Amino acid sequence: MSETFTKSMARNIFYGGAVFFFLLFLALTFDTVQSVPKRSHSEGVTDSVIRGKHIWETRDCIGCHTLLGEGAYFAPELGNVYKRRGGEFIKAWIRAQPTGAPGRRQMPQFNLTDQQLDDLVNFLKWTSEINTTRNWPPNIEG
Amino acid sequence: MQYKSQAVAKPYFIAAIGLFVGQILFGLIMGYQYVVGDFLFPAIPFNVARMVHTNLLIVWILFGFMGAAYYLIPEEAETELFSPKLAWIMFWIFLVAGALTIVGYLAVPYATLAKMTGNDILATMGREFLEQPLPTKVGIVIVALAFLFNISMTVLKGRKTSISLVLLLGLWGLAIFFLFSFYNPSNLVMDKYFWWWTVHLWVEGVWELILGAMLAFVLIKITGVDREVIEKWLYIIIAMTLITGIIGTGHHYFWIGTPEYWQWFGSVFSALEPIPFFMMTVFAFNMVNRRRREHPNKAATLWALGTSVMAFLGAGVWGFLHTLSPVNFYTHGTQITAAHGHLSFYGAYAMVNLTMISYAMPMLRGRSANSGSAQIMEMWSFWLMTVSMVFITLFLTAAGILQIWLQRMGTTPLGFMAAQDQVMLFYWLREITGFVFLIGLVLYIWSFFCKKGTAQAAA
Amino acid sequence: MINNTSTSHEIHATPPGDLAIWFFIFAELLAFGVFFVAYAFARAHNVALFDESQQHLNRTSGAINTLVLITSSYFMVRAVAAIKQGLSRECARWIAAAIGMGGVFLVIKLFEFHAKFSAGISLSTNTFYMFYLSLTIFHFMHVILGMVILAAVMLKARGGGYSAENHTGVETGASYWHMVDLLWIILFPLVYVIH
Amino acid sequence: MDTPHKPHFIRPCTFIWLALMLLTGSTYAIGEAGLGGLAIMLIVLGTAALKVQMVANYFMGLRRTRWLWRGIVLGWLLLVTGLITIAYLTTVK
Repeated sequence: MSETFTKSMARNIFYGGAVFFFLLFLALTFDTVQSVPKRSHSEGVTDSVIRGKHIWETRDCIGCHTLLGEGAYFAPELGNVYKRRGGEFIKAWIRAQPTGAPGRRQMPQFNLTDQQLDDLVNFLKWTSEINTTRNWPPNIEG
Repeated sequence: MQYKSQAVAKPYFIAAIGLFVGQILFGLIMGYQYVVGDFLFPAIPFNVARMVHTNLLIVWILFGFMGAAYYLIPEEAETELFSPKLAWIMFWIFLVAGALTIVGYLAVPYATLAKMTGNDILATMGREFLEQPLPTKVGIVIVALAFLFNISMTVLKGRKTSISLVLLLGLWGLAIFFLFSFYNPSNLVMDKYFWWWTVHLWVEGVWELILGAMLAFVLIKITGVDREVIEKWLYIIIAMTLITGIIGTGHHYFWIGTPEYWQWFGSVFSALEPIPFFMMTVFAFNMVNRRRREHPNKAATLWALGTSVMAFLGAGVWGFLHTLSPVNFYTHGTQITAAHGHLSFYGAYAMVNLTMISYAMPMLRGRSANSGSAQIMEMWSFWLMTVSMVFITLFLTAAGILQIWLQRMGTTPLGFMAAQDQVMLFYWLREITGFVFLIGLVLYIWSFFCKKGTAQAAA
Repeated sequence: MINNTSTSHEIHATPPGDLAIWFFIFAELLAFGVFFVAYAFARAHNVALFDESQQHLNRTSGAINTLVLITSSYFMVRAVAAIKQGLSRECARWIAAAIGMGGVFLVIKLFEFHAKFSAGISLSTNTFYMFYLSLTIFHFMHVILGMVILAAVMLKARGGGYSAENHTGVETGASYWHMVDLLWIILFPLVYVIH
Repeated sequence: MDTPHKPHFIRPCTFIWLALMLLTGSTYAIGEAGLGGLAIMLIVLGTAALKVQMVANYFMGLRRTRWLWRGIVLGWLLLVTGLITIAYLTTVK
């Protein structure tokens, strides 16, 4: 028997393997979607939190900060900032930007209203309560 | 060049290189902001520069993919492109839309841009890499569909080779998974979960099919190895890619509030993700060693081999470094991620586009290869860019390790900014290396204008 | 060595079937292998939980399923032997028997899953059940995939698509099916018995 | 290419099948008896390894191929069972 290694079999394995593992991925996704509400306390996603997420997005915060470790690595992690600093500090900090300290990294002034600041803080508070595995990040510094 | 309509690839390649230059310039701005924080503030805040840097990367790589498809598909299908005119129209739409988006980022505050472009109707903006305003996102879908229609029709009326089927599959996947960028649930965990369906299933899924098809095409052309052999290895490699890469998405689901089993699924499958990249390296070198012809375009051969090696290093090795969840617990969201991102994007997707351009551009300009001196210049640019990118990666890795040590280990961790101050040296080194990269890129562009002299006649 | 499942005693350069399937088989062995080892180390971190939870598994159905898969594998050996003598019909019948045993496996496994799910057990119950369900569902899907492959081979065999000279397809399907069996042979003692 | 094929009352692969069935039975019996501990664990794992080799060499037909292929499966088996054993040993004081 000579060596057999055919293109059609290689192709079948590609298609079969891709479909197979995508189905497995869908099955796992199904389970994940079922369990996310509990792990993330989705009952806490109030209108204010939703508005806060919108503020977070439209100011492109992710362009400097990380949130649960995803984003840019130029500025501190904010997934746990509520636990690290508290709501009042966050609001005061955002109002005080930019610091203007020469040579230091600067955060823009976004001119947020009190309502918007409260919404953003509520979003960050809810985010800090998401049940992440092993309570990531490793410590309060993020 | 065998078919007249392949010529539409040329503007796509030129645009790709032009945007690549823009990407690098903004990268240098950001690199400088890492060391001198208030550089260009408030004119170009870091988040804007980063948006421009990453979006230009995506757009130029898409231009490269489209150009590659317009060049490759007619030759594989052995027929003229279905509609060169449509390809030209889409070129201008995509270029203008891309340019307007970048101008929008730079000219108005992001929140204003969001308001202007209807983000309140369907909020999709402000998520990493998917920052584009709604009209741009819709435009990408339209351009992608018109493009897919064009090349699919070409394949349908011509010869259907495995390479063009794989390429088509990759490009269709690209368009389909982009649709998840329109889905933005209000629950952040769900948002992040499906955000990866675009991002991960692109770069560690369907883009690898495109990469494999492009590399296989160039290898067939420059080595003259039997198509059957190359195509069956292509299938095996991309099969491994999807077998490991689809569930490998789990390595992004470690710490974002998703169930704990992803620790295991993500770690196990993504640990196997280097295998297809390793196979690709072995495959590329094997084919070149078994070559049946001496193609005059030595530079393209160098790029093809370089892609296979650097993709393995950047995506395979640097990915594996931090993909196991006990390691990722510490490295997640640090400069380690940035290091991996740079080497893998350059090694896999930037380089495969440059490979394709290196092979196809001389053909599009009526010769089978550039003159010896132009090729030597191009090879210099290869080494300058590649070596400097390796060093950028090494410096960022060092910065990341130090950052983790200071900020995440030990009993008295430093705050984020205090830790950043401690790793400043590596950011300086990275920025200097970035300029070397820019020199390599300038040299690369210069090689196109090098005197024709002894250019090889068209094949 | 008495050998009547093959027509010759020569040493082959490549394993039976299309070499392409062997890339797939080795990738699967690797993935399962890592999972098995991960199970063992996860258990080492939490012996009490694993040993306690293991008590609630249905060892009898696991053992019966082992016998079922081994027998199914054996039928595939007979199918390959048949086609090597050019007996297409007989080959197709053996494959049908192998698929049938695969079906028996699935039914028994479904009863087992049903019992667990109706007891409220899920992937997130604890680490042991995470592994138990992940490994067995992952394997379960492989059984289905194997049956699909065997069904395709059977249809072609029934239509006379293979012969004594050309039967790579049968060997390819058989090789994959044996792998599914082989994995269960480790999975059963590891998850159901060893404590 | 057909060599004349001698009729046997029972085929070798049938012996292998019977052996596999019996070994499964023994593993099941150990499980039902509730036996545990290092020695039992080694016996059960060894039985599984033996069965894997039987399947690989006789059912899959690797015994008639180059050592490379048998080596890959055997190497995989030794690695996996070896690591499982090491993991088990870390729990035995």
